[in-house]
Amino acid sequence: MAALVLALTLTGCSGGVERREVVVTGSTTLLPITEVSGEMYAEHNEGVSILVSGMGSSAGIESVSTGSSDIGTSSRELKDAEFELGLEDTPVAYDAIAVIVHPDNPVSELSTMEVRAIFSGVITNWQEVGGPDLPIGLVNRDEASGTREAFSKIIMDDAQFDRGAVVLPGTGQVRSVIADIKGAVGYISLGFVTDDVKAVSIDGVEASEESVVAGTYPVQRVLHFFTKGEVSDVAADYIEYVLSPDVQDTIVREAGFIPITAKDGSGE
Amino acid sequence: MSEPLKTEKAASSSGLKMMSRATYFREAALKNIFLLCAVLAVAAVGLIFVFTMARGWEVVKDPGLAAFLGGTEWSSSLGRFGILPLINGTIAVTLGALLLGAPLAIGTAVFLSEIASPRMRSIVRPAVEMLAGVPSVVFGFFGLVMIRPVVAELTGGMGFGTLTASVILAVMIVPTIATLTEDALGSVPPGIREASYAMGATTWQTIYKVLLPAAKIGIIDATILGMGRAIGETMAVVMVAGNAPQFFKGLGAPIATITSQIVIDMSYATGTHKTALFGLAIILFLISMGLVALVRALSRLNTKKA
Amino acid sequence: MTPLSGAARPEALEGAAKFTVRDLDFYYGDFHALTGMNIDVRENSVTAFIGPSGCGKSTFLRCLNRMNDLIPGTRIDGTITLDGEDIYGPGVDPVDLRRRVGMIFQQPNPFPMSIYDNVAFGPRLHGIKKKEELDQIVEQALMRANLWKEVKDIMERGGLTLSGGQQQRLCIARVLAVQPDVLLMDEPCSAIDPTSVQKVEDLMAELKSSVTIIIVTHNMQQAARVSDETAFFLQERQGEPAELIEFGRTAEIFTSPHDRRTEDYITGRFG
Amino acid sequence: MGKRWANRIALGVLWLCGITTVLVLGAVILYVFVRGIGQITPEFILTRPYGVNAEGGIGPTIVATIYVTGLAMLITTPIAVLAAVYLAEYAVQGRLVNAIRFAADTLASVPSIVMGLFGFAFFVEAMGLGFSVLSGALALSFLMLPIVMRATEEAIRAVPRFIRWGSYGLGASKWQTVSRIVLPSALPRILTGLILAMGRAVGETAVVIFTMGQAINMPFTPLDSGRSMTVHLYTLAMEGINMDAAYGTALLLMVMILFFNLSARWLTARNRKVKE
Repeated sequence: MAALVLALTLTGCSGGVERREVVVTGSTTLLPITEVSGEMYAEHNEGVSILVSGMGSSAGIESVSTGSSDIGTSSRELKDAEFELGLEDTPVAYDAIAVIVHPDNPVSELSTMEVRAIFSGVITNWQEVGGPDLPIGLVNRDEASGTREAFSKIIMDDAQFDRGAVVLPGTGQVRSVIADIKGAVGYISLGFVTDDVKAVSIDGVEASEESVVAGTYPVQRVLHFFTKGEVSDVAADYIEYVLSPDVQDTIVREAGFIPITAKDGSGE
Repeated sequence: MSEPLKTEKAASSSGLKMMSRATYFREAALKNIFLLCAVLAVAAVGLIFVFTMARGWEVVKDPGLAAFLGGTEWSSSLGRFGILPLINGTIAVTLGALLLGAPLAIGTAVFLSEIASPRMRSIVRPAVEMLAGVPSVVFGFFGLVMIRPVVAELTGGMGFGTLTASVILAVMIVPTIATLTEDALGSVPPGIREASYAMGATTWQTIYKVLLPAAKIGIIDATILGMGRAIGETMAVVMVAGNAPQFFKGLGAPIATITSQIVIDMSYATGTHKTALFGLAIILFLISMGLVALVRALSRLNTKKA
Repeated sequence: MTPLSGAARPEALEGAAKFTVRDLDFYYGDFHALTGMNIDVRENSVTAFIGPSGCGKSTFLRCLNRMNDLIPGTRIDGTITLDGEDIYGPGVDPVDLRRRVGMIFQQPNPFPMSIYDNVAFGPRLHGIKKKEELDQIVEQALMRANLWKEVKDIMERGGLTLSGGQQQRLCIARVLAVQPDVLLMDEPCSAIDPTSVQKVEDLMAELKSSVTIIIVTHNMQQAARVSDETAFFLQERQGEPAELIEFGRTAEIFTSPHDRRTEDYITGRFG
Repeated sequence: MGKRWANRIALGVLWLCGITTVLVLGAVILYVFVRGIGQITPEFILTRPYGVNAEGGIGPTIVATIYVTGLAMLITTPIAVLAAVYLAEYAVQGRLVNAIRFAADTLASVPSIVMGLFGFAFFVEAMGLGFSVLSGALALSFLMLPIVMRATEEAIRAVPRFIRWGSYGLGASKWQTVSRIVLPSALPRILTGLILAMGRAVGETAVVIFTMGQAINMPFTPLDSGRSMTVHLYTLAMEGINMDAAYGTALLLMVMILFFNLSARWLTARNRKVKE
């Protein structure tokens, strides 16, 4: 019943190959890639529309598995339960998560353990990590965020986030609040780090594209496209387009992600 | 002595027409169509209740009524859906809004009804009305970019939290309370005012000792409805409250309300989590219905007394 | 021939009875407003209802075209016949009744539309659509209401732009346009200026050759001036139903009333 | 002496209240105006957002907003007006009327987020309309119903009784009286109510976000999804990615709301003049 209802909710439920519509649902992290590449793809291919919505990775995985969407985008790996859905994985980019602080904050290096202690509320003053006597202002993402999920998995391990952290549902907000407030700390995708904030090194490794591709930067993840079963021609063509240099070297880079093709490139 | 006279008249008019069946049916049908439309309003409320209920009642099974209503932790990753921190947040934010907003609104209403010159009134009243029309996202946006940094300075925190949310909500409930209070003051018979002035009372004494007591129930109604608005307000709160489902820790500390938690969670909730969100909606629905019932009971009391 | 009960025993008069009211009692919910009304209203005459405020004159008047039907919870006992037919009989269409028994109210109540549309409203309601026909009806009605000269060049102006007295005559024209047999006038002159009162009174004298007129008035001089017959209503005690005390030729009521209470009222002992 | 001073101070405070209210509105409008006016170009209004930072215009969100509001209006108006006609002209005080009024009051005070969740559960999922303009419009119509109903009922009640009597006295039937005299007389006030309800719908976020969806899309059929201006503003502000566009969107929203408000005021003023 629920599945039927869900299937009715979106247009992409008929499964025919003639469709000129690709429904892409999922992680907000991937929106910069999917929205822009979708627009460009539609521009090049008359009559095709790529319908993109960002509802979180979980929703993306759920909707591609119920057939509501052609492509589910996710900024996290599949959970155990989701492996049974029989989804096909196409990695499209790297995303590294930077821990950011106010530019004037003298602290510029933290260990994974320190970051964990800060975000779980054990360390509450910068003094405790070698900074000034300044209370730490925690900025967290909402639980729908794939970034939070990744950060939680990579950094937090079993520790719980401090419940008193400010929860903001958008990367830009996190960045602008931290740019504004001296004692604040938060995390955003490396691609969104600007000069307004400072990304600290983690475990001695600078948060940079090189360290990500090299695999040394600890807080990183892979962004995925998930599909299920037979994919319509348009959708398959669109995925191919996303993996092409046209997208990887322009859109993905402009969005601050690291192209999935960068690794092979650096190997050559 | 007169007697009823023969009806020799018939030439000029052909007697009374029976109501034609067509007319009768048309009028009756129309009446029933109107009734149907009116009943739709009832049906709408019923439908809302039934559907939120249908989606949310299972909170009594999982996480269980006690864990839902009595739980002190709201965390979807841990599968804990206790609403006490959210209720606590809603109360904190609403109280703050009432403390700031109600005096301002009632003062504005008194100003409009008793003091302002027609010219002043023609400026203030439209302002109040337009304030009511400003979309809540715009208020939220304004709070985010203007009020939050100020509060951050004041409290030394990040500016997301109870105080910022209260300030924004206070502004948002001003029109509701002010308009209804002005109505209440307007329905105080003018004779009472004149009598008070005639006895040598100052304007303020007349307002304080005569008008406000006379309009008391109306003002309470207004405040209750303003409170309802504050409890139900969503977008503006999400944008400035900080959305941390924790118990009140100070004016500058982030907090989450019932409504803000729904918005934050709705985009990704599944299973029990989603059920719990609909459970929150049921609670909001019951609160607003309870407040309406309270206001109606109060006004009935008022008419009885009068 | 039913013998009359109650106080109202009109003298035998010439002419056919337009309205015949027998043993009428009227209730607003639990409140018994009128009791034991018996009256014959003669065709092509002017009948005046007088009495102190709140004595049920207007309520009674509104029984005659079933306007009281519009107030929920009202109830009526007894019979009222118009040309011998029971107007409260089963299946009688109050809408058609009201077309035949027109009504003028205390407050002039032109509709918020042009003068022409005000007068044409009734005929249009009853299915007349042709422009020439409507023009003719409107002109005639306005002429009969002595308003034609004043408004013939401003027919498209709003009815509400006229003076109070003109508005009242417009309302009369509006009623005349549906060619009623009877005209009920509920204190038609109490809200207009004295010059206009004169015009409306003259109008009544002209109209009565073709229309039966019943007028409720507070003004005894007016009743004496315009009416052929007069009925005196009185509610003797608060909370009790009002009664029809006396009904007869106007000249007689005003010069030699049979009832003490009528005399008291006319000589000014009641409000 | 003390009495005079108390009076002066108290009146001063009341003045302050009145002025504060105006200033708050002024501050909101001015701030949004100053920061947003630079954004408003034909391109901003007409084109669609593109790119990582949602640059470009907000065209589709304007279309979606107007579309969903207009559709909601079409759904609400007949029902609300006829319901008000029933309450004002036909209803006899009693339990049913009491229930209807209680329901209307409750409907008016149901938080919009509840309306949003309900709309999602009922229109989007159970009725299978999906995230669409139609779902959004239906959910919005629930929100507007009590507003329009109340405005219409008050408008109808404000039509003087004696004007009705005039019509009945001419042998008009109830429906003829209502349709030819009462409703036309009440029309300006009904329109005012409708306009204010539309303003409310345009500014609504929590309802449409869960019923019309959030994807930026130019809707054509009522079954297409779309993102309203309010949702766009919310997203921009919360994502913090393109604050300039956020200011521009906020300004356009305010302009639309002000337009609705001012036209309602104008209508009321004009109506008053005609009556005098």
